Amino acid sequence: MRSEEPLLSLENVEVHFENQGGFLDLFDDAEIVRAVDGVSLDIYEEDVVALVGESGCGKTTLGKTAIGLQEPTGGSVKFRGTDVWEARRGNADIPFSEIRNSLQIIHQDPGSSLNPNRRVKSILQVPLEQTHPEMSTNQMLERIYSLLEHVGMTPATDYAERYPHQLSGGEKQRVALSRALLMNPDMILADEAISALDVSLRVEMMDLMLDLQEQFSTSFLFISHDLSNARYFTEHGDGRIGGMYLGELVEVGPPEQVTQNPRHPYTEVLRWATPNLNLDEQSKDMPMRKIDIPDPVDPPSGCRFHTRCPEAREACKQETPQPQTIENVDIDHWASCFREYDNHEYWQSQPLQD
Amino acid sequence: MKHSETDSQDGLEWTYDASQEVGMTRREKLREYYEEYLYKPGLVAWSDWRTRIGYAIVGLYLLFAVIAQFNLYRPPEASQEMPMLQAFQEGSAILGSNTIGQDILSLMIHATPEMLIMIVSGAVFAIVIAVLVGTFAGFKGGRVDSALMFAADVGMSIPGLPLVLVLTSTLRPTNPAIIGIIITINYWAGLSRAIRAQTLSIRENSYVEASRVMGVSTPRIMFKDIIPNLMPYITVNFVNACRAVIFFSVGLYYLGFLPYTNANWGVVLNNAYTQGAILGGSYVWLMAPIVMIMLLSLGLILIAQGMDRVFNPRVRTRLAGESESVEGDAEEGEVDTFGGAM
Amino acid sequence: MSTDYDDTSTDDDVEMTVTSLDAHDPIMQIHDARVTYDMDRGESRVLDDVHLELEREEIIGVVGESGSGKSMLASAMLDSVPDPGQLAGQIRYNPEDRDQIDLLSLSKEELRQVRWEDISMVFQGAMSSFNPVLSVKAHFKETLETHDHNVKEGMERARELLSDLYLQPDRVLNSYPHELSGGMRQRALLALSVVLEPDVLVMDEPTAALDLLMQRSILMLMEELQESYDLTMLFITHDLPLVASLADRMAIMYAFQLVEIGPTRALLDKAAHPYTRALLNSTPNLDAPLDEMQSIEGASPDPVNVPDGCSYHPRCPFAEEKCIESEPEYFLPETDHGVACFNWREAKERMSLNHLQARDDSGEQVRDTDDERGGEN
Amino acid sequence: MVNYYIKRTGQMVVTLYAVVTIAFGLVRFLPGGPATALRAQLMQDDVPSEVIAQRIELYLSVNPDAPLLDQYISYMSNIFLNGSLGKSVFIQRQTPVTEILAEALPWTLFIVISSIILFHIMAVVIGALMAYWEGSLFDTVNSAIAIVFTSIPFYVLAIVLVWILGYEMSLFPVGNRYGDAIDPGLSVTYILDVIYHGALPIASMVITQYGVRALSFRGNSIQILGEDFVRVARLRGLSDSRIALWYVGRNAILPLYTGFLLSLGWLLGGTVILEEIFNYPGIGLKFIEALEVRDYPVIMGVFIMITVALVVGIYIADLTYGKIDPRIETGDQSEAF
Repeated sequence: MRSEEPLLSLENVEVHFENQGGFLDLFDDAEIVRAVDGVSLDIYEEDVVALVGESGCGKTTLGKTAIGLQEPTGGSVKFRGTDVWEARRGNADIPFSEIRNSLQIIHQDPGSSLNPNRRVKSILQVPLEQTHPEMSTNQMLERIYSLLEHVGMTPATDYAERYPHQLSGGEKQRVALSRALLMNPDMILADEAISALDVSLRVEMMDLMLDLQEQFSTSFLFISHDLSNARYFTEHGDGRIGGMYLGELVEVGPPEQVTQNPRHPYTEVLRWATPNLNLDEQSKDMPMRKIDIPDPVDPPSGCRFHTRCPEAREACKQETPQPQTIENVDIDHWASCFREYDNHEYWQSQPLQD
Repeated sequence: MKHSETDSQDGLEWTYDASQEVGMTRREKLREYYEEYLYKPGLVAWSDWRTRIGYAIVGLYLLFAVIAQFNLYRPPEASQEMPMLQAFQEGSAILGSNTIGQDILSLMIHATPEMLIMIVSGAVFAIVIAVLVGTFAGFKGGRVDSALMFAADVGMSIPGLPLVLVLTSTLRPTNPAIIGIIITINYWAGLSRAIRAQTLSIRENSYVEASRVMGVSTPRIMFKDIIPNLMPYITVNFVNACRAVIFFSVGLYYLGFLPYTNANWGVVLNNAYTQGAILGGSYVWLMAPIVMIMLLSLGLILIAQGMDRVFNPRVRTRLAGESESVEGDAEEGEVDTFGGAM
Repeated sequence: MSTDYDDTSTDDDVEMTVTSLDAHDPIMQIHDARVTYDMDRGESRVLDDVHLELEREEIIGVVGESGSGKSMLASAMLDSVPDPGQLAGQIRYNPEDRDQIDLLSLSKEELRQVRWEDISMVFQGAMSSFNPVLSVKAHFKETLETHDHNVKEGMERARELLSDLYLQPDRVLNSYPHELSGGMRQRALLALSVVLEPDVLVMDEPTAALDLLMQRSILMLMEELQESYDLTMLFITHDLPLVASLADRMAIMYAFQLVEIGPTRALLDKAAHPYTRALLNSTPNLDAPLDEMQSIEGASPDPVNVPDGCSYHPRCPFAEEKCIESEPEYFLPETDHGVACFNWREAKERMSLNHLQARDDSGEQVRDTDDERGGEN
Repeated sequence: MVNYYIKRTGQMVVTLYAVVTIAFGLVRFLPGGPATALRAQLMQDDVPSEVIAQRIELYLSVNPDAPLLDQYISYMSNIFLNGSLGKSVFIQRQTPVTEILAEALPWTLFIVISSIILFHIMAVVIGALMAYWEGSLFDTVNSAIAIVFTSIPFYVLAIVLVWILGYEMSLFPVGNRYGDAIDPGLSVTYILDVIYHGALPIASMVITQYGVRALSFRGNSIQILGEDFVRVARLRGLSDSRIALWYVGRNAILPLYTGFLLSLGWLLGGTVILEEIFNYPGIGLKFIEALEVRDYPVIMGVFIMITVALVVGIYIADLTYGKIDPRIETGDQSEAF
């Protein structure tokens, strides 16, 4: 458990999208998509947190809320104790631009992460112009070349002159990473940043990110649907993995704990979904009653996983489980499941059948 | 590792050892700008036969304009020749003359400068408004978008020609630049809708979000991240707007709803049609303005067809002999040259 | 080109030796399949003399990086190489109740009948595989009609298939493609590809655009589908671990050639090609020790400019003169396990496999001895 | 979905309202515009000054001496509630503008709608063939022809047609809706004569307009031929005709569809010149006649009428687009900052 003040603190964050009315949209029913619901999470200096879940679970929305790209409809996002959205409105001690610069992003798709009409050099000048407007072009180029070498793109002077279409997918992501790092951020949101790369290139990219994390002393919020990548990344970065389901965090803990000893049935599902080269370890039966994720417009009552959970009982429909610290483990690990409570009516109620 | 780094107060200090490579003089910068913005686009434009012909045609009109402007060819005057001369008979009036003895060739040449001013001012007006409205609406979204698009819908619903006729017949404009602007008074509306749609799809690219996260200002994002990627579309529509101005203005002069001017292709067309070119058999008198209109329009279409290549970095790097694209030869996105044409 | 390093390989009957010998009854035989494109820069060979035999009712996984030619292999199996590619070699199909069919000698109409009815295919992009203006039902109907199947019975089967794939048949059939989620669409496409009850199903990255949970769910359903419809499946992917749980045999593709082929377990535990071993070690695995993960240095070659000799030699730690001079034939670590590498023994001795260590050490992650298990036959 | 129809109808009404308001603005505020010009005209005719305002109101539905708001209300209510567009001042003295337009409109619509249908058919057929034989001589020649035709303004072609086919060769009439000797009625000779008289105006529209659309249909088709779903359809063994019709054609025609109804308004505007050249008595000719003598009620009437046609055209296009393209946009309302 860390003692210092968190870098970024999400408290009970809620993001509900609404098909909001336009200029003439008087007749629309507001349909509310509950993308994120009641998530609390602290991210510390030089921390690594991975959010894992299937598509549509709200992990990207949560990530964007964390870096101030998406305004939460409830709860708060605090950067070093200052509410990000209050700062944005100018009601805080820290100027918003400082927070803005401190929180950066790397996107999933290498194809669209760089402006096709600008050369690498001009793409990388943007963050320097934002943070160091006084710097001369030559100084900027010096930094750019030096960072390009550092991310393995040598000769840097050659790469700097290229357009994005002259780079491979892995190289594009390195430029995107460099762009984020040149802002000298405190945290980078890596939104499926390696998912579009070939499997064999992913480790390389993760190693690079971790290597630069130490040098730039930044934190990572790593979003992935792949538990083994999340494990690799967080284990090396001494961080945590959070399992996310339908807008809620269902389990958070250290990587070895979450992957080897998952407590929430959904984390178990994620583990099942992760391919394993050890064929004997790979279980054949699906630990899930339904394949498709429910519509976030109308999420299930009680525990949201009860419609698919193999362990679900009547009680799961009625009541929402609260985060429960795992017993007999001396590290910070919790799960929101009634099976963690010793004397819950869950144990007496009827198993759900379809 | 060639570089070294030390922590300074802002956490980073980078030096790149091969600093002589980094240094750039003003002269080198100018040279780079020349290469980037003049030499390479020119190379690309010239590499395509369509644009080459297109530029040659438009260049011819510019030449006419220069000739007229500096009076290198006599201006049209009544009775400068025998009336109703047939073409190719007198050396002094190759294209013959009209009923009042004006040299037809002179009429054609001296109509060019005003025409070009009209075309450029009208097209620039239409495109600037359309791009500003379209990109801003598309980028901002929400209520701003709805309001601007409602305005565009209303603008689109007003029929162009009748509106222009009402305006010109009451305002009686004489300045060619103003005539051009009146002609494209609601041209922006339909175009801004199309540009908004393009902007929406460009906005989806994550580099736009990355710029926002870096705190880049909205105008900068629009001018650096969005508009450059719209350029192929914008140039094509600029050319289409030019053509619209030609069509409309000649039509208006032909109908006589613009203040009479001595030398205009539309006026000549009307005179030829009504004053007996058809009956008198002076086909050149009638055909000359028609050819002038068609040729300019054709030249502009040809330029438009090759224009999207100029803004395509793939084509640019390939022709400039830089390294090939890495990810195979993905097809070069062709812009629909005729989208929004009339 | 056998050498003194090799004692088990044979030159002449390569294709026979790399299939499982106990029940040799191939449903498809691909011999010397080669696809070439004429380009400005020279001839581009995007599939290079590939030998592959599909046993009846097996699932075979073909693994390769992007740009390794694996999609070309899929297209070649239906003789549908995109223009202007030239396909040469032999692609033969052995139906159970009819004579052998040579795909490359069929007329247009005969080919039309074989496709989808006997050999079917699933593409990567399910969204783009459906016509956006037609309902899902219309896709099923037109497919049945055009192949002269009884539409009523066919639609019954479609419904069954869809519900086997955990979908609500009526809802899906009455939807337009864009109204379905990615996972649903991919399953609907899967149902569409087997609605005519084909024998062989070729799948090109069928799950690549989906999240892992959906990928695994679909794989599980495919396995069930394979059993109930006696399908032979060829599954192409860049994700080796993904297909490992599904495939009976696996083939590794590098630079437009198959460099290693064998039963899944043998290929995972006794991988013989340095590339296969590097690939296995570059993949994060839930149970493998983390420190050993290593990416493969270098990049795969351009189709116009494939290196001489063994195409992997520029990236291979064991490369020697002969790897540059000559192209390795298949050597046989085991009767049903073939590898195109001169130095496969050395590779097995000197490159340890991470995922095996985890199994052996169960927790202790430090181990630097070589992996002996892989070296034995 | 019902909501969408209601919403879209509301939008149309608001747009109409806005456009008519702009028309009012033109009448009332244009320097030297309708109200001013009419007053000057009447003063010249020695109409007593106290009657002038009444007269103006009679013709324009606007009393120039009343407060602006009252003028606006009376103008709008006359149009929307009474369906009145005022009365003609000169070209047909005192006749309600609606009557003049009702008489002329069918003839204009005949020209316009026949042209639209014809050039779209031509565009689709020629465009499809060009795409099918992409790169062939047929494709190249037709592309070139299409580009050349596109660079001719329709009225220029009209002049050439009148000149060559009308005057020089006397193959086609150069004026009127039908021959003097023919009695209007539902007889074959009458219909044929109407077509005969309309042939040149229609031809000049069709020839100059099909090219753009043929090239764009060609482009769409070629793009769709490269889509995965076409490849899959081939593998599924669908017949070439089914693929051409339901896969390529159906998708390639979508972008053309909105243009189909939008061109209605554009062509209605274009008839202003066309009918002048052919001396064809439709609303365009009325517009020119009125413009020449500054008969503002008629001018504004035609203006509003064409506008309404355009608004309704866009409205129908939007509503029916969902029928032919199931992916109809539900509207992207995400707010950026």
